[in-house]
Amino acid sequence: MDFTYDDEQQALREAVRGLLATAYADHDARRRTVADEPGFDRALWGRLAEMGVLGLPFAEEHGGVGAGPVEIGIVCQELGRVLAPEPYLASVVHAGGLVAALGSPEQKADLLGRLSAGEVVLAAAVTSPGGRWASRADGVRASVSGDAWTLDGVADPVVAGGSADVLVVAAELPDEGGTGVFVVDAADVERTGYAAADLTRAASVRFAGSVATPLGAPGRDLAPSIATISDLTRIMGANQSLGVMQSQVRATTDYLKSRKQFGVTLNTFQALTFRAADMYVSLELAHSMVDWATMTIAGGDREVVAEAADRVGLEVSRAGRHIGQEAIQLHGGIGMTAEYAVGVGTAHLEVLDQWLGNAPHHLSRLAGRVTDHELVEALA
Amino acid sequence: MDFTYDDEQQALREAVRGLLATAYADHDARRRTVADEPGFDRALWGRLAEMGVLGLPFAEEHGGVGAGPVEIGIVCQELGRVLAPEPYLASVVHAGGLVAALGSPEQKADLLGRLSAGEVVLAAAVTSPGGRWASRADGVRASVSGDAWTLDGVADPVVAGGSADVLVVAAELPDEGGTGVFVVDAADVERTGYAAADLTRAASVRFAGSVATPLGAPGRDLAPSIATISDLTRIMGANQSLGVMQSQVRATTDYLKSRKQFGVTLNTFQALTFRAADMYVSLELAHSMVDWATMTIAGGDREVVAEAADRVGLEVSRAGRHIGQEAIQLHGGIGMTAEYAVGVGTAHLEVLDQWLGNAPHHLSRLAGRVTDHELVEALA
Amino acid sequence: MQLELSPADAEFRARMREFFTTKVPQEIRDTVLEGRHLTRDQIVESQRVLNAEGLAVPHWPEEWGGQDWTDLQRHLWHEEMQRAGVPIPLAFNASMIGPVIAQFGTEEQKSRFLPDTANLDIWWSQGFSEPDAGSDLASLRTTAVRDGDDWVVNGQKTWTTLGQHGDWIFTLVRTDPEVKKQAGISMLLIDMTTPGVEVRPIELIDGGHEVNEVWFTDVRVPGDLLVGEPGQGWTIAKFLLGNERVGVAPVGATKRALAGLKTVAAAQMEDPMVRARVAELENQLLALELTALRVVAHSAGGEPHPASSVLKLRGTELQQAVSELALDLAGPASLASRAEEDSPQEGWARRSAPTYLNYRKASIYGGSNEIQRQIISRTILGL
Amino acid sequence: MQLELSPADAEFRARMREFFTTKVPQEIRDTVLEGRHLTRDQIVESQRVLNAEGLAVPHWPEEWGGQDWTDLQRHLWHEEMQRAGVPIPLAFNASMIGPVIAQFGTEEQKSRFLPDTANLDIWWSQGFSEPDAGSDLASLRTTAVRDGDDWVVNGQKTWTTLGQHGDWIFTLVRTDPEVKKQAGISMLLIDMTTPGVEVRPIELIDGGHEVNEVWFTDVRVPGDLLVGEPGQGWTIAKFLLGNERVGVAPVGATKRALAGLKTVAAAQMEDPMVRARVAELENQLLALELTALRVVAHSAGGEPHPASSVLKLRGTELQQAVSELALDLAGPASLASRAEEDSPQEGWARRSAPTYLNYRKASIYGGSNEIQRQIISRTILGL
Repeated sequence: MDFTYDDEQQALREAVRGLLATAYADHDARRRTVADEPGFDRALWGRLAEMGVLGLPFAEEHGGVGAGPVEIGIVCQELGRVLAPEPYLASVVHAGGLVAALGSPEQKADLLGRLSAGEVVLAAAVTSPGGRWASRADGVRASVSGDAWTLDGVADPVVAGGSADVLVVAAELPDEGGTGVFVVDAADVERTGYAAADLTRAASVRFAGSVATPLGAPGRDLAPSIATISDLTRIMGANQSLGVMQSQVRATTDYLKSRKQFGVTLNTFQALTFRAADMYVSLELAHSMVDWATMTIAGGDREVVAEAADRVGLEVSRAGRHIGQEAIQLHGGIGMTAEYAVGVGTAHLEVLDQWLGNAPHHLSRLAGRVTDHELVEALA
Repeated sequence: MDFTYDDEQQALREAVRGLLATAYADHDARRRTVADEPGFDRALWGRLAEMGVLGLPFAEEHGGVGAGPVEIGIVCQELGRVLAPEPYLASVVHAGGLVAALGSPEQKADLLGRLSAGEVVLAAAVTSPGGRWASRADGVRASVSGDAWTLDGVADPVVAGGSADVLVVAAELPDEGGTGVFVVDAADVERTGYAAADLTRAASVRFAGSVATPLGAPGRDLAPSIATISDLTRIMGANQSLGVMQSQVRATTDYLKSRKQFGVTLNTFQALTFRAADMYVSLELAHSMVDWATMTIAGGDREVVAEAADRVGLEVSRAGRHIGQEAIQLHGGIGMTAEYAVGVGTAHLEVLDQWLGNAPHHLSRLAGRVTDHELVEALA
Repeated sequence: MQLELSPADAEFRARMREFFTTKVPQEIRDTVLEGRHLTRDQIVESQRVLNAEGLAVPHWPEEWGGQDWTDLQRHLWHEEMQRAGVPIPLAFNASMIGPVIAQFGTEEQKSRFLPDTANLDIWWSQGFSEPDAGSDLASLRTTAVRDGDDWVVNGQKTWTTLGQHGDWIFTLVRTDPEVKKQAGISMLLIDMTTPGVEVRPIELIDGGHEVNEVWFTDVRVPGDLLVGEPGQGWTIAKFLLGNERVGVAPVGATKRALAGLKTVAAAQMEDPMVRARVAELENQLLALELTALRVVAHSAGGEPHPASSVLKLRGTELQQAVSELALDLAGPASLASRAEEDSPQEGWARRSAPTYLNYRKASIYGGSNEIQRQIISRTILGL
Repeated sequence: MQLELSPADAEFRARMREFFTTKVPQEIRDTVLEGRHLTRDQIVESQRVLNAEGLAVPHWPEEWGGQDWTDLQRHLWHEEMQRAGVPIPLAFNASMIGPVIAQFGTEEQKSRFLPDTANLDIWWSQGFSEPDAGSDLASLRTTAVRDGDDWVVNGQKTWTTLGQHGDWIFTLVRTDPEVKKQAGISMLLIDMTTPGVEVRPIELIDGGHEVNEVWFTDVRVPGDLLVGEPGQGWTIAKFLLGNERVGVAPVGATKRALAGLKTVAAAQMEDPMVRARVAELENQLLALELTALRVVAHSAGGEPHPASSVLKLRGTELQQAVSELALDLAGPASLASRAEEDSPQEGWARRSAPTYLNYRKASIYGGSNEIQRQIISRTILGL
C-alpha cells in the first residue's frame, strides 16, 4: 500500500504543470481562450500530443504510451488546477476510452493513433436530452440495411461535440438488441455548439440518417462497457475536480492573508480562518478518496471500479460544493466575477459533477447497495 | 393574525414562571428532585393543581379551566425552561387528552376532575417495546368476556408510568376490531420504572389479565383519535423543547461573556460568537413554527393539526439537535457534567423528540405528502 | 395569538392578488416565474402599472404616494407580488433613495425627485461599495471637493447593480478627509449623464451583466444635490440600509421556485430522497415565512426589528439551497447553460447552473451573512 | 501508488486478526462490540494478554517492549484491534506516559515504571486540565514547591478520566511562578495513595462515572519523580499530546458501530432515507480511513503529520454522527436508558441516548475541535 508518486510520476506532473503554465499563466489567458472558438487552445493541444499526454492511456501499438490510471489522474489534476478548457476528459478519457475498450484493432490503430497525435478530436455522444447518466442509449436509434448502419436522434450534451472530428455514439440497436456504439464522422451530423457555465464547450448533436460504423463487432449490447468507461471517466473527472479544489483552497488562503477590511487582513477574523480550515478538511478527505479510486482501476475489476466511481463521485461532489461555495463567499464580491479564477472554478466543479454524476445520483446508487456488505473495506 | 400574548396569557406565564422559580431556583434543585422517587416534586404538582394549571385543558364541568392551546403551550414552555421533570405532558396533555377526547361524561368528570385537582397522576400506555409512534396498538391485546374487559401484553415506554395511579391504555380489540382505549388501575399491572437519559421517569408496564374499563363506548376503533391526541402532545412537546432551547441559548451566551480562556473572555473569539448567532437563528425559526403549530389547534381540524405536528416536530428536532449540541460544545467540559443544566437540557431535548417523534419520522411523513400540494401556506 | 387574518386583511390580500394577477402583463409575470431575465422596459412597465394604482411605494409618506398600511399589509403586498410573479418595485428607487429623500431631502429635492422615482421615470443606481470598501464601507475613498457652489467628485464605485440602466446614482463620498472616517462622509445625487461619469460592465460568473464599475473623473455636481448635511452621509446610509423590515428574505419567490421544480421535474419527485429534500426545504421556508410574520407583527415604529438579520441570513441560505436542488435535478441538461432557445434541453434546466452561480451573491451583497452573524451576536446576544 | 498490501503486510494483518480474535476473551470483545462498559479488570486482563505477546506497546523503544514496526503496521494493528473488539491498550499508559518516560525519564524511572506500565500493573491517570485551564492549558495553577529533596503539591486537576482506577498520576505543575507561564511548568509523577491526594467523581450527563476531580493538599512527592528537568513540563506535554499519528480517529470502532446498526435495526434498513444516511456515513468513513492511511504512509520520523488534526476533527464528527443515527433508529425505545437488563427494550436501543450524550465529549477533549481548526488554519494554511 502506497499513496506516493514514484519519480517518473513526479516528473510527469512537473512536465504537464510546466506546459500548462506557459498556456495558462494566469486566469486572463484562460478567459481569452474560452472567449473564442473552439473554446480551447489548439496549439496547447498539439504540444500535449507531442509530450505524449494525449496518448497516455492507449497501447503503444495503437500510437499511445500505455501508461496507467495514476498517470492519467495526474494529468487531469493538473488540468483542473488551471481550469484548462481542453477536452481531455471528453476526448481522450471518455471517447478514447470507448474506442480502446470496444474498437477493432484497425479502429484502435486509426482513431487512437490520430487522437494521440492530436490530429483528431473525439467526443462521446451517450446522453439524450434530459437524460441522467444511463448506460443504455435512449435518444439515438441505430438502423441497419445490409451492412450499412445509420443513426437517427439527438444526443445532448455532447461535451466537446462542437469541435470534435469524430463522434463515438451510443445508440439503441434494432429489435431491442440493447445499446451499440458507433463511430460517426462529425461532418455527417447537425451540431449546435454551446458553452456550459464554466465556458467549456458542449453541443447538441442531431443524427438524421447519419452513416455510422459499429465500434468492434456489430450488434452486441455494449451497455456494460459504456458503464465501465463512464465510471473510469467519473474517476478521472474527480481527479480534475481535485485539482480545481486545490487551487481554490490555495487562492482563498492567500486572499485571507492579503485582503484588508476594517484595517486588518481577513485572517484576523477567526470565523473566516476556521471556515478555511473546514475547506482544507474537505479537500484532504476528497484527495484520499480520489487517490484510492484511481488506484482501484489497476485491478481491472469492473464492479470494483463501479463502486469506486460512486464513492469518489459522492465525495468529490460534496467537497466541491462545499469548497466551491466557500471559496466565493470568503472572497466576497470579487469571487462572483468572471475575471477571477475562484468563481469560474466553482462553475467548473459543478459542470464536471453534473456531466459525470452528481452527489444525489451516486448516493442513490450507494444507498441501494448498503445492505449488500457489512463493512466498507478500504484495503483489499 | 397575531403572534403576541394577551394580558391574561402574559399573567399566566408570569405566574407559572414564578411558581417554578420557587421549586427550581437552580439546577441543583432539579438534580435533587430527580435523584429520588417519584422523580418529580409532588408538592409542586399540588401547587400546579391549586393554580389551575393541571386542569387548564379540560372543561369546567369536568373540574378543569377550559383554557386554549396557547395557554397550555405557555405552561409547557415554562416547564421546559427549568427542565421541570413534572409529568405534565404525559399526564395532563397526553393521558388527560385521551380521556377528554374519548371518555364518557362520567369518566371525564371523575378522571379529569381528580387529575385537575392533583389527586391522581395519569399515564398513557400506547407504545409497544421497539414501537415507533404508531397509533395502532400492537403490544397489548384486549379480551372481553360478557362486559368484562381484560388486557394482556407489554407497553414500553410509558412515560410517568411508574408513578401513575391510572393508566390509559391503547390495546388491540378482538377480531381485528382495531384499537381501543382502556382505563386500568395501576394497582392491577406489573410495572418496572426507570429513568430516561434526562432522568425523567418512564416505565415498562406488563398487563396480565388486568381489569380494564373501555374509555367511552366500547369496541370502536379509536386509532384516529389516538393519532390526534399524539399530534396535540407533539405540538405541546415542541413548546416544552422551545423553553429548553431558550434556556440553552441564554446560558451559552452568558457563558461566552464570562468564561475566560487565554486571558480573555470567550466572546472575543469570533468563531464562537458566530456559532452562537447560528444557535439564535435556529431558535427563532423554531419559535415561529411552535407558535404557528400551537395556533393551528384552535381551528379543530384533525388534518391541519396532524400536518402542524409533523412540521413543528421536524423543525424542533433539527433545532434541538443543533442547539443542544452547540450548547455543550461551546461550554466545553462543564457542559458534559450532570451538575450543569446545559448538558441535561440536551438530554431532555432528545428524550422529548424520541418519545414524541424525531426528525426522520416527521420528515418521512412530510415527504410522503410533498406532491399533494403546490405551496405550503402559512396563512389560511 | 391567532392565525387567521382579520376580515379586513383578508380582503386586502384578495384585492392585491386580484390586481397583480390581472393588471400586470402576463408576459412579464411569466418571465419572473420561469426565472428568466427581465428587460429594462419590462421592469419600468411593471412599476408604472403598480404606481398608477398606488402600489409601487406604499411605505413612503402619503403625500408622496405612500399608503398608510400596517406592516402586515406591506408583508401581504410583498408576498402576493412574489406569488404572482410581479417584479418587486426597483429597490434602488422604492426602498433606498425614495425613503431617504423623503426623510432627509429638501422640499425642492422631494418635489423634483420623488414622483419620478416612484414612477421609475428616473432609474436610480447605488454608489456605495468601492474596491477596497466592501463590508468595511466606512473606509471609502471617493472624494467630493467643494468648488464654489459645486462639488467635484473623483473616485470609483463598484458592484453597481444594473448601473447600465441608471439615469441617476446616489453616492457616498468623502467630503472631509480630516475627521473620523464615518464623520467625513456625505451623500450626493449624481446625474449619470454628467461628463466624467463612466460605467464599465463587470462580467459575473453566470455570464450576466448585472453589476458595474462606475468611475468619476472630475465630475461636477451642483451643491443642491447633496442630501442632508455634509458629513451626514453615514447616518443616512445606516437609515437606508436598516430601513427594510418587510421583504428582507425572498420567501415568496423561493417558495414559487421550489413549487415550480415539483412540476418541471415531476418524474424525479417519485424518488424518496428528492421528496425528502423538497419536504425539508418546504419546512424551512415555512419557518422562515412565519418568522417574517412574527417580525412584522412585533415591529413598532421605524426601528428595524433585530431579527431582520435572521431573515436575511436564512432567506439567502434557502434561496441558494433551492437553486442547488434545481441544479441537481437538471443534471447533465444543466450543461446547456448558454445554449440558444432552440436547445432540446428544457429552459429551467438550462438556467439552473447560471442561477445557482448568480445566487452565490445573495449571501455576499446587502450585508454579507458574516455581517448578519455579527449583528446577531453583538446586537441581539450582546456578545 | 498502489492499493494492495505487500505480502509481508498482508501476512502481518492476518496474524493480528488471528491473535485478536482467538486470544482475547470473547466476553471482553463482545462487551466492546456491543458498546457496553468494560470493568477495570477486563481492561487490565486484555492489556496483559496483548503485552504477553508484545502487542501492548509496539511503538515504544524495543528495549522496553516495543516493536520495530512501520507506521502502516501500527495502523493495521490498531484497526484490527477495533475490528475485533479488543480494547485499545490504556492510552494513559501506552500512548502517553510510557513514551514520555522512555524519552525523557532517567534510567531509574524507566526500569521502575516502564514494564509495569506496559503490563498495566500500574494504572496511570492524567493530571493536566484544571477548572480554569482547559484549552488554555498553560495557565494552570497547581503548584509544586521545593522542600528539601521533595516537592509539595497543592491544587486541583479535573476531567481526570478513569481517575478512580488510578494508581499513579502524571501531572503538570507550576514549579516556577516567576517566569513566562509555559516556562514554569514541570511534570511530576505522583503515587495516588500519597496522603493529601483526593479523587472526587464528576457525574456526566450519560450517568456514567468516567471523569474525576483530583485534589492535591500538601502532597509530598520525592524529587526523583520529576520527569526531565524543572521547567521542561511544557515541552514534555507537547511531545505527549503530539505523539500520536496512528489511532487519532476511531475509524475502526465507528465502522463497526455503523455496521452493527444494519443488523440490529434491519427492518428500518428498508427505508430509503435510512439507507441514504448509512451510505453517506459509510462513504465519509471510507474517506477518513483512507486519509489515515495517507497520513501513515507519508509520515516520516517522530513529527506528527499536520493532517492529524483532520483525522481528529472528522473522526469525532463521524463518531458523533453514527451515535445520532443509532439514537434516531432506537426512537422511543431509547427512553429506557437506565432500565435494567431485564427490560423488554433491546440493549443497543437502551444504550443509544447515553452513548450519544457521552460522545459529545469527543469533540471537546484531547484538543477540542476548535483547537484542531486553529492548528489547521495556523500550522497548515499559515493563516
